[in-house]
Amino acid sequence: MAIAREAEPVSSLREIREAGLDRDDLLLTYRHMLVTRGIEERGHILYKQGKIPGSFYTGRGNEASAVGVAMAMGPEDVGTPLHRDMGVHVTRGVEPWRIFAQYMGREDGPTKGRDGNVHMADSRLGLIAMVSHLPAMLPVAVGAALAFRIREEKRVAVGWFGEGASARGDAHEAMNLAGVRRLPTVFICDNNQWAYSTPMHLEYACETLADRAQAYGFEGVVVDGTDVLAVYREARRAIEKAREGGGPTLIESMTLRMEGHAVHDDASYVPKELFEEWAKRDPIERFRNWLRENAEFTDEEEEQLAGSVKKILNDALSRADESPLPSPDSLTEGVFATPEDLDTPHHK
Amino acid sequence: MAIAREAEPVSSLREIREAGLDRDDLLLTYRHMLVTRGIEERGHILYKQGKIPGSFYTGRGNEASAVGVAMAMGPEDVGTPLHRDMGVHVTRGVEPWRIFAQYMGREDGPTKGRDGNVHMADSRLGLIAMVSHLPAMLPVAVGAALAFRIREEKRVAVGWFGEGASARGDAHEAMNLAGVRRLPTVFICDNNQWAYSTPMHLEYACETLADRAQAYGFEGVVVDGTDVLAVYREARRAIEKAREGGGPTLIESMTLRMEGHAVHDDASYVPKELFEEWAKRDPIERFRNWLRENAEFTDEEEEQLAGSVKKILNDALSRADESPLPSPDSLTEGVFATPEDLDTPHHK
Amino acid sequence: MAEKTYLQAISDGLRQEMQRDKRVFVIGEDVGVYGGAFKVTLGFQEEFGPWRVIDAPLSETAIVGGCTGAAIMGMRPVAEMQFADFISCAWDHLVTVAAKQRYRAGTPVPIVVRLPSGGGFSGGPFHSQNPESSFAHIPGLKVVCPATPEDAKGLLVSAIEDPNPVLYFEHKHLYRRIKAEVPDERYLTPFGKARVHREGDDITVVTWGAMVYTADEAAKQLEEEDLSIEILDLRTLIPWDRKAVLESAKKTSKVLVLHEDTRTGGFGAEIAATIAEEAFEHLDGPIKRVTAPDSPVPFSPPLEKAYIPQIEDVAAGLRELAEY
Amino acid sequence: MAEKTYLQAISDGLRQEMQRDKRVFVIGEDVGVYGGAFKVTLGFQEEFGPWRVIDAPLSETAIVGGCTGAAIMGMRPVAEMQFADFISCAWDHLVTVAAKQRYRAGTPVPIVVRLPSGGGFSGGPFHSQNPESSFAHIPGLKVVCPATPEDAKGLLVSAIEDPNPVLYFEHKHLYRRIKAEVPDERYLTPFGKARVHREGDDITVVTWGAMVYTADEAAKQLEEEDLSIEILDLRTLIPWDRKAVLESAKKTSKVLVLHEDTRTGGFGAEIAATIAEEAFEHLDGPIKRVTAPDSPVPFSPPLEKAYIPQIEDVAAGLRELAEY
Ligand SMILES: Cc1ncc(C[n+]2csc(CCOP(=O)(O)OP(=O)(O)O)c2C)c(N)n1
Ligand SMILES: Cc1ncc(C[n+]2csc(CCOP(=O)(O)OP(=O)(O)O)c2C)c(N)n1
Ligand SMILES: [Mg+2]
Ligand SMILES: [Mg+2]
Repeated sequence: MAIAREAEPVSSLREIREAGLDRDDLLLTYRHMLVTRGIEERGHILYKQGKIPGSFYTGRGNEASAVGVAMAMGPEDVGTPLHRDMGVHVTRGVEPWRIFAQYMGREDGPTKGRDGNVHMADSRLGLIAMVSHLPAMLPVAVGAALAFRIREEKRVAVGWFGEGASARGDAHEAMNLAGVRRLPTVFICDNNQWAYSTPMHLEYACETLADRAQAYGFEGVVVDGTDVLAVYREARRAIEKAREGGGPTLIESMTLRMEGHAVHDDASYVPKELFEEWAKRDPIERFRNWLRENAEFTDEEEEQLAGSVKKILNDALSRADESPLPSPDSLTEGVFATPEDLDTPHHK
Repeated sequence: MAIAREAEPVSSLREIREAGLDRDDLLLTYRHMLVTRGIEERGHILYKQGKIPGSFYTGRGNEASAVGVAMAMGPEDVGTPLHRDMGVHVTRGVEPWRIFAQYMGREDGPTKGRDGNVHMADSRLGLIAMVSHLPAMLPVAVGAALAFRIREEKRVAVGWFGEGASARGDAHEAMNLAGVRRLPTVFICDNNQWAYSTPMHLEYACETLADRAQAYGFEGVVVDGTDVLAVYREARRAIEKAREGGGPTLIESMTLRMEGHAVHDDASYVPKELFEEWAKRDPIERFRNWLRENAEFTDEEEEQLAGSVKKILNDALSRADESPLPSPDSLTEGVFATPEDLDTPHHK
Repeated sequence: MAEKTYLQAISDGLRQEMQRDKRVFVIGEDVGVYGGAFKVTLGFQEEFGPWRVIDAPLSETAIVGGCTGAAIMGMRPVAEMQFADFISCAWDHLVTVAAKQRYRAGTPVPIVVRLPSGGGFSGGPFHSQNPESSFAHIPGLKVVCPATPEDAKGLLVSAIEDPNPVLYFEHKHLYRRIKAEVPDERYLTPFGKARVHREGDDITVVTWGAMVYTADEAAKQLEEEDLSIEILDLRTLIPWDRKAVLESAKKTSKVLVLHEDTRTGGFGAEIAATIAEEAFEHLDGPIKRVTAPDSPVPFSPPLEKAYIPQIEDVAAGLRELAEY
Repeated sequence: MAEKTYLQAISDGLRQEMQRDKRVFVIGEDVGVYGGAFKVTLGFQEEFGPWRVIDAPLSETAIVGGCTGAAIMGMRPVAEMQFADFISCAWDHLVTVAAKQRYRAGTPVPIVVRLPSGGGFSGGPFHSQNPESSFAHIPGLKVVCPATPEDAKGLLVSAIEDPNPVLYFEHKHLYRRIKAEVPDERYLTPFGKARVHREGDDITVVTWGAMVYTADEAAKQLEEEDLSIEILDLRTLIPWDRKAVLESAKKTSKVLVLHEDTRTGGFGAEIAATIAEEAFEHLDGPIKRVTAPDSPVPFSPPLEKAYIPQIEDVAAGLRELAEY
């Protein structure tokens, strides 16, 4: 007996226009998805070339979900995206070369080499850098929403978590506080069916995770995370509801993690058929087809887009590669903040 | 839209006999409730006399809930009762004099003066001593159930928590693990409407806490915690279900905390009418009336019972008062366990 | 100036900051209607409203983690733990997120967590602890332990102004026992500057919090034995005033480190180790530590008394050093 | 006897205990089907079944807290943290429940938590930490840090047999790098007995875990400079072998304490403080600490290299002491 609502696919250009995206926005969305996948594919190559230290994670299969939610956020909204959510950073405007620099531990990565992978965020773009510990950023997202509520600002905080991380206490405390105080928060559960090697049924025993919203007194929605427009529409609804004082929403976005947990993992524990089934629902393919069928997306447009994305990525790679490694002299800089560090748009 | 089941009151002697209690059991139940209240009332006096160091907590109003659940447990079942659950200790058979010794920090208290109040348990009676941190004992209860499951024993672990403590991550992690693995656990939420000075609606935003069971894939039940027989019946059902492999149940037992959070607290933040309303539902009064109406409980029986309880408590008080304070020389004894410490029924 | 208890100084300091700076808000269990378990925020909700004095659910991670989020969005949150002991429930957040966010991601986390700590009232193992050392080991956190009403206010103001996560330990045994003049106006007591609680020449005692007074009583006893004891009140553990400690050690050549927390791995070890490394040639005797033993805090009065360092324990330690 | 990696020694030791004692079970994230992030339990689920090799939800508190409950009911649980860093999520349980239950309530908690720790692979701030000092400060917990394959097995067996909560830190940088002969039969390496990794007369290095090998390389360098270095591998921090350390300090009169964890409040401080208190008159020089600096563990290779004590850092420290 599921209690969450299941979202329908988006049927037409008109419907999505009503939800807030015109044709240009749709092409932009598609572009963000291409850039997202491109960054991670290039990253993977860099990793194999030995240019990326440590491990390497991708969000293949999650591009629609990440970009869809980010497209629905307002410029003043904030969020705490995770390791499968590169699309959020891309959509919010982080420059791809800085991501490559981050991957490679260079001085110009957002963390200046102090942290790796997608453990980064540009706070000027309203994002807060994730930590490894999952889902430790959810209470932080709720705290951001609390600030908005105290100041009576019409802003919304978006917090991400995986279906695996749903089992941790932090998820509970964060959603409970948001529910009790009806804080302007939207919780996005990236349900990619696996937590490392652990399948869903060993992480939770309810029918859908969106059902948990009920335990916190707000609404839950399940959405097909390979359908960027459905994700966008549901995220938009939830964000605008929160903005207007309607309290939190929990959106469970269903996908499949299309690669291993990280590059070292061949995911042999995932049934092959599952990969095959979900490969047919590749979010980029799917959206391209939709655009062709519903928005007269032409071959020329597509070629042009692909070309410009390719160029951006190539340029980004070279630029990142010119970024120096951090100097060992900077090792202990910034363990403590100085008052000047608070001169950011957010801290003021 | 509540999803948990609401339990009906118990209507007749026959019904409760079918649930497992004969007349002698009922009188024993009543006696446990009297002893429970008596211990706490005497404790309060001791406290005012300056004989109890630190602070002092009681569970007035929760006697039915605590005793009802404990009566439903089998001898091999285990539990982690809390600060309002003196009735569990009494029902499982801890000697009242040892409780007074505990209150007064004496050598013969179950913790030998190392801890105070009801932070104690006799592990030979299947109880595990609570810590202050709420609800830190829930994962422990689930772990006990895990041991039973691994060894394929037909035993059940009962874990208590307050409606306030439901907000903490530990509650979530424990119930989630129990649900995922269908462990033989029964969760008892003592919902006494207040967490110190904080009312329910600032602790959770769902309709009933029993509804949360759904988030973990098991059944939730709301029961009137002033009705010892209804509590017993629901606890018994849940425990036997768990014993037979049916997985966990969450029972929310509704009461009102009839005194302050602890003796220093006058509870002036609780509306007077609320106290008045719930005073009419005093669990002991209520059960006495039921016994009179349904079980031919006589004046003589009552007097005899009251007399024997009084005697037990008086004797207990004197015996406890003879117990010495612990010697400072024992200060650091037992920080670490020795192998011999494992020679308990449970550790083997 | 008016005479105030340590508790009143904290309360007044906090109120003043909230009056002055709308970004400051308070969140914790029972801090609103009830005014907090120790009544530090009594009347605050009437004055500042329910959204600046927030009764939180029983959720330490949500409380402290929420503060981090609010701080990043420009607020200056002050969380109250009902007892310092319960900060264990927010350990992960503080250590994982708050402590490292500036270093990793350039995002400062200006939060204050108020922690009523310490024993002496039969609070038992979970209402008496002094967990400051655990946090002092984590790079990125600041740790503050005022001993006087004046410092209690001034360090709280500095904590709120500091751009980092600050753990502010307020010792419960000082709350109503210690009274002194406290300036009415706003002032900042700087972090990392020890206070010379008592000047002396023969032996240095390095300590903080409630133990300052225990040391003082012991010093008075020894004064009668013609021993002159210097007492340094560290005030803050992170940062701590290495310079003052090393200078005093060089002056007296003998040091006793005193704390209420347990011994092994307590912050006293850091102080002793630093002296052993940096003032080695000035020492005329072993560096002595007087601390609680390595056990939980027991409930029963005779045990608790044996547990918490007493005046006699300090005096005995000082005599031993004197005779060395 | 066969030559085994450190990782293999842990794995084999654990398997042997599980074969021998049905009460031993393993629980953790991805320990079953996947065999654990580092494959320590590879093949265990096939051998022991899904109820003795339990793939847990992502819930560190439930995992470790669950172990406590199971232990009290007579099991001998071995929890695996995917990385030692994540133990922060079970801090409250360990400190509040597991550490104090024996003292308070007489209930022993015989659990083992396996903690893959340490840096050296650009794991970044959350996959490289050495949180042993934090736990060593908490009375009631034991802390184990094997450096050799032989000890890895023997200390694991002792940990499982110990009636207390044991934090078993296995250093990831030793997993596949360090190989040595490991006895096939079951044996217990006792807690609290340091291992003399290298005998020497001029300076004592006290260390543990991966740093034993760093110290060894430094000692080799200094041998060429005619300095004879003694290296004590503590093996266990709680309990730690004070006697061996004090004796070696008395013998060499100069001590360098080395650890990979950060400096302030690290366990090295405890060792130095103890020496300063108890072997003071035998010292011919300051007690030196070589440690990571007080910062999170950085990701980028040049930073991480500067962060983790290197052979050169230890050699420089030893030379300084020698010249003193
Ligand atoms: C508290 C914590 N424990 C363990 C880990 C190790 N770990 C990293 S990712 C992961 C699986 C996460 O699963 P999920 O939340 O579903 O996210 P996904 O990786 O599938 O996107 C685990 C166990 C962690 N990051 N944090
Ligand atoms: C983790 C934690 N934080 C704070 C406290 C302080 N505290 C003690 S009891 C209490 C209220 C508990 O409310 P509830 O769970 O409803 O239990 P009740 O006392 O009402 O039976 C609080 C906040 C605590 N014990 N544990
Ligand atoms: Mg997942
Ligand atoms: Mg309550």
